[in-house]
Amino acid sequence: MVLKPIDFKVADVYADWCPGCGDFGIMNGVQMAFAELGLEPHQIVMVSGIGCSGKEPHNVKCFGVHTLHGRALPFAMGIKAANPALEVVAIGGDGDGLGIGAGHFVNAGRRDLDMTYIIHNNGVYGLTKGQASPTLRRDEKTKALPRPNINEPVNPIGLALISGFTFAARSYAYDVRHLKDTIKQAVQHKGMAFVECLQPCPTYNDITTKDWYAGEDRKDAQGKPQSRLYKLDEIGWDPVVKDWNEDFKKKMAALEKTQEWGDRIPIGVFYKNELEPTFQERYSKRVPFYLTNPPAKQKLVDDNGNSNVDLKQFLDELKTS
Amino acid sequence: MVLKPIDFKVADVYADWCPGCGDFGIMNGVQMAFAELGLEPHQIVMVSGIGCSGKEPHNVKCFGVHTLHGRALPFAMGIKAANPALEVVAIGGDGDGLGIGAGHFVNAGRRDLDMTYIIHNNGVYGLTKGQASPTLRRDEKTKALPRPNINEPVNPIGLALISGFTFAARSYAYDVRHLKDTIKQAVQHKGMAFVECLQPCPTYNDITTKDWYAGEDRKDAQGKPQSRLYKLDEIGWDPVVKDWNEDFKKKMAALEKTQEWGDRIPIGVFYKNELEPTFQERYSKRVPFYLTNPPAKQKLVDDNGNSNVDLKQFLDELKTS
Amino acid sequence: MVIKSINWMAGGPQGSGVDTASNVFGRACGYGGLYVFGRREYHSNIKGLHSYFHQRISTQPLLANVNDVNLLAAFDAETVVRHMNEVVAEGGIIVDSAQLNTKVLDIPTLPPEFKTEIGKFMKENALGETVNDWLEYSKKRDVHVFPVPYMALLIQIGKKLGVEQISKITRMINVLTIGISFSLLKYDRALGEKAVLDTFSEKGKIADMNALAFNHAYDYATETFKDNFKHRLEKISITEERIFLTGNQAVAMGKVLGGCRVQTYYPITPAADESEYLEAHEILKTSGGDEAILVIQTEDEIAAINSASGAALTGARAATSTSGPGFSLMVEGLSWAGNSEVPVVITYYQRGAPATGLPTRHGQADLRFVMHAGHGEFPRIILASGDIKECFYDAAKVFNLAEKYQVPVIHLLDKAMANCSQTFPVFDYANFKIDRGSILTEKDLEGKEYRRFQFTETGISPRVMLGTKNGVHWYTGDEHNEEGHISEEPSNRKMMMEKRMKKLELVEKEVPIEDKLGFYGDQKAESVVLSWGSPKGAIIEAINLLQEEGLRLGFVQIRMIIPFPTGEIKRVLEGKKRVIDIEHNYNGQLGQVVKEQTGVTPNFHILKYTGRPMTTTEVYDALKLVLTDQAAERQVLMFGS
Amino acid sequence: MVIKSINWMAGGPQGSGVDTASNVFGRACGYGGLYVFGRREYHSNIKGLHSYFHQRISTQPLLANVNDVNLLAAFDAETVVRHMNEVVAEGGIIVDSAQLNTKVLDIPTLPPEFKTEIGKFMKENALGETVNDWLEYSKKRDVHVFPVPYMALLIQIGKKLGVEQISKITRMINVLTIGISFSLLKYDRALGEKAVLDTFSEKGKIADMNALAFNHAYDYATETFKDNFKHRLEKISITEERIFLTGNQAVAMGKVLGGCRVQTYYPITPAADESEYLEAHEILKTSGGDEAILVIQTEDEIAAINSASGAALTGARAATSTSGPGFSLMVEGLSWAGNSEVPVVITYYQRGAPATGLPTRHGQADLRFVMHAGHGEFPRIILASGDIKECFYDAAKVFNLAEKYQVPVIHLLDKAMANCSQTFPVFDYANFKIDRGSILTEKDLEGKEYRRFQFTETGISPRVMLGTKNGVHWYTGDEHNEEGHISEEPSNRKMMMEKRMKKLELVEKEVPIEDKLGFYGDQKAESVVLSWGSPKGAIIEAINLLQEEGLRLGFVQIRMIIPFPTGEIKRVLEGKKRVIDIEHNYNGQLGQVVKEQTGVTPNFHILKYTGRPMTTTEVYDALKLVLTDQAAERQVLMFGS
Ligand SMILES: Cc1ncc(C[n+]2csc(CCOP(=O)(O)OP(=O)(O)O)c2C)c(N)n1
Ligand SMILES: Cc1ncc(C[n+]2csc(CCOP(=O)(O)OP(=O)(O)O)c2C)c(N)n1
Ligand code: SF4
Ligand code: SF4
Ligand SMILES: [Mg+2]
Ligand SMILES: [Mg+2]
Repeated sequence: MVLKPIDFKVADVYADWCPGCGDFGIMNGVQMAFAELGLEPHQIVMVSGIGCSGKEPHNVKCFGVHTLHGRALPFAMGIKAANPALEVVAIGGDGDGLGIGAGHFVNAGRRDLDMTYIIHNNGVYGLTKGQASPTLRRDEKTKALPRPNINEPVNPIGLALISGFTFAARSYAYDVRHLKDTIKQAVQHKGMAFVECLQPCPTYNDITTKDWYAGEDRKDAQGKPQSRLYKLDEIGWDPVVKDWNEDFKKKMAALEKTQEWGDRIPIGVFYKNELEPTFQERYSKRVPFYLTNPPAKQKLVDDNGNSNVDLKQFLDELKTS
Repeated sequence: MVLKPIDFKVADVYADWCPGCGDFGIMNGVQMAFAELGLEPHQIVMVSGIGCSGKEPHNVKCFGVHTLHGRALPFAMGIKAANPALEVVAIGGDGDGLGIGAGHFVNAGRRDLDMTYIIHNNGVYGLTKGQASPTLRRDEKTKALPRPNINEPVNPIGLALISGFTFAARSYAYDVRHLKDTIKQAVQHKGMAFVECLQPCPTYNDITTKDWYAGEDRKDAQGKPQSRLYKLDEIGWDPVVKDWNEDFKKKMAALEKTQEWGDRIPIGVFYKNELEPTFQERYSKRVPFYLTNPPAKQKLVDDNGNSNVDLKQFLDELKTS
Repeated sequence: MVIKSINWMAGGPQGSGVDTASNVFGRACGYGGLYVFGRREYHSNIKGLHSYFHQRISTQPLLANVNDVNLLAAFDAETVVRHMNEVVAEGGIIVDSAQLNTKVLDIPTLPPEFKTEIGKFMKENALGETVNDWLEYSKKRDVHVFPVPYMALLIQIGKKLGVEQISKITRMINVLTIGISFSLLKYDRALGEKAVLDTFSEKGKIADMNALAFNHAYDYATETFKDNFKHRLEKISITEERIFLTGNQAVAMGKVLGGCRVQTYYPITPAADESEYLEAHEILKTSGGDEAILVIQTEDEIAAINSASGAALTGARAATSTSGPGFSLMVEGLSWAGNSEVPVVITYYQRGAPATGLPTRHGQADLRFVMHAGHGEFPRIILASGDIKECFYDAAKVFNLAEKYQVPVIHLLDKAMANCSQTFPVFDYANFKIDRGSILTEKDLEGKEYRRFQFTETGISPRVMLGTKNGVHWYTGDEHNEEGHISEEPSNRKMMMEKRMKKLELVEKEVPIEDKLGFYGDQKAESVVLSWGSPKGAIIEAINLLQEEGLRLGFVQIRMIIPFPTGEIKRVLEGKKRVIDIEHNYNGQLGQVVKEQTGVTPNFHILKYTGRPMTTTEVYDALKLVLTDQAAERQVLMFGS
Repeated sequence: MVIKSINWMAGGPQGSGVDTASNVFGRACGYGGLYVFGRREYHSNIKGLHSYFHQRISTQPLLANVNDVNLLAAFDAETVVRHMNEVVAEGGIIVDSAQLNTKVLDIPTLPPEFKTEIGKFMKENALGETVNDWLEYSKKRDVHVFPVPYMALLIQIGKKLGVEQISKITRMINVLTIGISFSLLKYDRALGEKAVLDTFSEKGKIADMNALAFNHAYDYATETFKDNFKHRLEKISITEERIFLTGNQAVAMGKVLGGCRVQTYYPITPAADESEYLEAHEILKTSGGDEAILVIQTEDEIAAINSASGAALTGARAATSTSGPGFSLMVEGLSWAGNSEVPVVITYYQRGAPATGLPTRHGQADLRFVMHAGHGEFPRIILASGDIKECFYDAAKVFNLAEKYQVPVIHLLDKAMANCSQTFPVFDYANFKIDRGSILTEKDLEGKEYRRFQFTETGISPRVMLGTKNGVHWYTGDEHNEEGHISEEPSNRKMMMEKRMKKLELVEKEVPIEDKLGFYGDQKAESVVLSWGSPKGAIIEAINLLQEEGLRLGFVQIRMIIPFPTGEIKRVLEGKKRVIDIEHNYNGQLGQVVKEQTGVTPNFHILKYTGRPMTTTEVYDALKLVLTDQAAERQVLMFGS
């Protein structure tokens, strides 16, 4: 049975984002990606944090785990580690993932579980009414701020690269096609994949708006807006690390690309390395049956309803007589 | 009165690190640096997390705030922000700062308070008996580990650079002179300074030992050990960003330097940028008297013991009659 | 004394201006010398889901909200569906005539569980499927329906203004309904206009646009609705100065007054408004030199509490402000503050819980949690305010308590208080004393050896601020000796535990009784109500109503939770026939505490945990059942959508 | 029945092999058919600060520790200073003769507050300043002193071994003192040697070196100390199989038995040993296929609890293990698990608190905290084990409770239990049943519509694991409807709250009484002791001793804290003349809970909060004072350095 994006919609849940919110685009991108990947709803777990973005799983028909603010990754890690057969996609806001959740972000990179993390970068804390998120640039004053933002922004892709994510990409909420393709690649990537999704928040972010990304403020002679976004594909960017020798170089190049902002903003896959063994691979070396009989699937019990464990291995060490 | 390192010693506190622990070296380096900087004990606040390293403030005569595991930076931030005249030096373990405290680390960079943070990188959780810390390399199995480390290591200086620290350096616990100089530079630096201090833990880390750093395993023809450490100074490294144009380049170069490990390990200042306005400077733009009359020094009270605040500015907005 | 009031409600999608409308409405009433009590309800959502604001208006001071609605301004169809039955006989509903044919079950924002509910209601009452069918049902209950063609009116207004952009005019639906409302209520048009202009005063031309819309709608209604809607709002003339404010604002002002100079926070509903309000007013007017409150948005609540503690050590009065999820993350930091005797203040706004819970709704289910939060035993002071005025004074007082006794202080509030808005005579604060406790300066210390945690009679050791010359000392989260160095010695441990804990005895002794509890109603009555926090107003109003009917009742409001005023409460409760516990939680938490502390077991519980605050109406009804021996031991209140 | 025992203690700097020595000593005794109860004390330090291990040995099963020391093996001067007075008359002290001239106040590791204490002691007793002077004082109390030239002996041993490196031989001080000890106690040398060899069996040559050192010292002592040290350790012959283990190990084994397959943790004392032990034994032997426990060291405790919850949703039985500071960080996650009905297990080892507190010391001050931790109200089960055997079985049972009732379960332990070591007959576990509660599979779900939080009679909704075909569903930390989608509807909220909370009534009904409380001693006595957790053993032993003197006493050990077995406890306590609360905390927390729940107020408290566990000796003394009407209402115990 080949599923369509519509099969991933949830009938009786009203998607309560503001009109024009980029989250609609992201939701569509996710649903399309799942369909095109040939996945069925029960094979996928979407894990989210708290924020406008955090509500997304309720609008996608697959297992949804809407967790706590900043904690999507720890939950996702537990799910994936306990049942590596599941396709786990964690998502969340920029405040969620890079403010309160930054510690998990950094440490998730080191672990390299084979899953995907999508951050909705809208520059604000949407659901709490527009405070500065960690991606907002210094001195910028979005609508709801009483004072201009006093902090420097974090560089999400840069942070992912330094933290050991083996896939780092950026896409845009309103380029649903590109977003869908990017998410597909992230899910298919073997290893911990990060997607930064630029997401206009028409309600609170009056700086990096849809119009701004589209370049409505800079029209060419014909009056055509000059989009600020361009695709890495189009400049022949090759993000794939084919052997370890080129790894650092490619990482640095990707990092340099993240410096572009303002008039030209690249989207696409910045970096990809599948040479690195995943957590699953690392752990399987110790426990060879991990993938075939992961924790979630173990029997625990014998035919009489008793625990199937033989404690002899423990007891022998402890015996004094 | 010019103070000596000994004036920063604490008489009746026994420094309870293991014999040969690198923490002794770091303590000495800190005390020497304070003395040479011409500081007096009451001008300094040392803030630490929890770990072997976290005990350090008890052995240094200045204000000591030994906080919670992973929380040295938030405490330090509150202290420095409330009284910017204080010299605030935060210190802690690698588990403390890069495991449980990683989220604060990343976000401290963005804030760029003018203070110093020293991480004791010993590759292990010392005080809890030798588990892998976030800097331990993958597949390494130090003494106390039941299984080899399953995670990739974090790159402390790399993380500092990406997070916006404006000074990043590395030194070594047993090169007290170098360490002292490095700490001095960090304290003098205008902005958020990071020092990674390589610290052998003779009790639990049997991989990156003192002997290993000293190159006892690789002697030259004369039988002289070839130290793995070399000084950036000696190769004419110029970490200082003199104008914004060269900032990214210098950052990348520093990052590239962090890739060196194994046979040649650089120590010294990797990167330094004082062009970036500090939190203090940023905030002073809004509150011009911040540095002269910071929160810690405000009077609160009038001569009659009443609150000195006139609420008129609030009330006027709220009045209906 | 029954407080007569006119009750107006505006409802519509979040983001459609319900709040602004209500603010305008409330201010206009305030300008007319009237008292206002506003209750605000909204989803955890930015735009689209249902929100509403209930404004109760009276010539008398108001302490709480009621169930009744006299005039409902429905911005959309959902508002009709949700609130129609709250409108009393002879009340009115202003409705968009374009919505009359909307099928109720087609409203996209209704969740399935609510549809099931209304489906049942429709069936039981043989209601048709459109909004109009519903309104017909209302009309049978003698409710006036005022259909208004919102869009047509707005287009007229747009034409007058020369504005064509639809989005710009539709934003004015809110002001339009106020125009209609004030016309129906025959309220002074000029006051309405002034409220509109003042509310939008910082938005330039928008103010004028809205004023025009208001007037246009006022005229339209005056011309159109000639039927005799009997409710009236009349201005009166007063001389005293009054303010109209929310709980959040009261707390913010109280903090500034109390000397708070560092506020850390991580955004969370319903606490964040306080911090943003403070940041917007950061530079303070003082009788002395330049002062300002430094507001820091931290990366999480762990950083918030610990930065605040850090700041407190330097001598700045420091606070952080949060609600349940955030406080959960602060627990370890609280434990450190308790152990290190840090005078840090935590302003805690309870909301619907557990977990993310009902983030924008009300609750009082965190009492036991704050009492015991943190591993180990350490002293803390907990003050629970019961209304906006207490919010203000308590927010200032907590800093004195924190510094005097060198303990973390939790100021316990809730969503109902934070978000309600009320008129008050201007708060009197001229004589608010600042008591910083025992502090040693550079001079005091000269030639002395200072020990931060010196054992003393009272358990209080003189403080020295970080940075003070001659006063170098240490803090640690480990158990420590008098110097502040780690100590694992058993006898030192025992003395340190006792030093810290006995400070609470001093607090107990020194804090005046009126700060510990409030007593209302009839002290001698054989029944007494026990409560804390925001139910206060509704209880007092209900007691007064019952009193009129000859049903006598006392009410003890517990304001200081730790140290618990055990003796006083025992005295008040013992020997009573009925002890009635009223709270917004499931377990009757205060009742449990009272039982544990005093041995007195409340024999009636009136509880509510729907996320909506109790109204006077509900409390009155429930208490009446108790007093007339018709009540179950446990009544669970349900009013409010 | 007085349990006769020989009490041996080894003391020295942390890192000098005190633990290993004690393990060897205990094993050797175990090999001789003797029972062992070991108490371990150490600083939060890796090397250098004082640590000691008290091994109580008997032919009878032992439940607790005692004050007395019959033979003290002092590795260093500090051990003499700290423990000399614990050695009973006719007991002995093995001391390094090189330390005899050490000046006590020069010992660098003594903190100033302890020096003040001993200064006072020296003055009062006119003691000289050297270790020798101190020992002279002991001798006056009839204590034998056995000075041994540690270094000289070690050098002889080194020579025999051909090892010159000083550091390699000094490491054997510990084994040396065991040789001396066993010789003095006339214990079977072969068993000692076997224990040495077994303990070092994985270290190759080192085992032999140590065996030689042991024998050398044994011989030395046999030749040197001819004075008649009267204490004897004699092996007996037994047939049953016994194990010698710590609380940490018992918990780990129990978990595996109970089906735990994911354990997350962040290192913390005294919990981490359990996780490391599990990781070292990760591949399990089962009667079925391949199974293993996945142990994950997370970046912090927040990740630990939330990863464990995530794992639990997939169907893996999952747990996390921590102590106070870590649990403080888990509070928000706990609240989520409660709200989402996640069967996650938290193993909580209490230690000295607040904050970092006394990280390696004992405490029971987190009872109220775990009961109320988390904002809002949600069901949780709390089980508190009282000894190592209960640790084992409870660690398995908690997973059944968690899955059956779909609630987070807290298994409450403490440092005293975690770190004590004891001999037991091998645990019987063959019939341990696994009860996974109500789970639906792909097949069950075919063609059906699944709702994760379906309202049911009991409040329990059948579970479906993430990944199950036909069973897609949602979780959220917000309040939710039956599907698991966010819902802010008041009536849904009410039903969901009640659905969740009423599960506790079911637990209360279904859990057998013996899992809720233990009753010991004389049920009919007019006095009853109330306690929980690790004091159990000391209380039972003390009661037995008092019984022998004709002082009758009952003891109720509360094992299930939530849901609280109110009815049962009330029945046991009501009408008693004396209700004596015994706990390791300041406030008498269990006493408070009992008062709140049952209305019965304990009238005596025996409390200890020095970070050291109660001994039978202490409890006996304190209870005797109570029973003979000589006790204050509150006795605070102080034994132990
Ligand atoms: C522990 C905790 N702190 C604070 C909050 C309040 N909160 C809810 S959403 C949110 C921020 C949302 O911002 P972001 O993560 O950027 O998501 P967005 O709404 O922009 O999609 C916050 C702080 C919370 N739910 N939990
Ligand atoms: C919240 C919390 N979790 C865990 C601990 C236990 N703990 C004490 S020290 C430590 C780690 C120390 O490692 P590191 O930070 O690297 O410092 P080091 O001892 O190596 O200097 C841990 C996990 C704690 N004190 N608090
Ligand atoms: S506030 Fe912003 S992010 Fe949130 S739903 Fe509205 S537009 Fe989207
Ligand atoms: S364990 Fe390691 S880090 Fe800690 S004191 Fe010993 S040597 Fe130093
Ligand atoms: Mg955001
Ligand atoms: Mg470390």
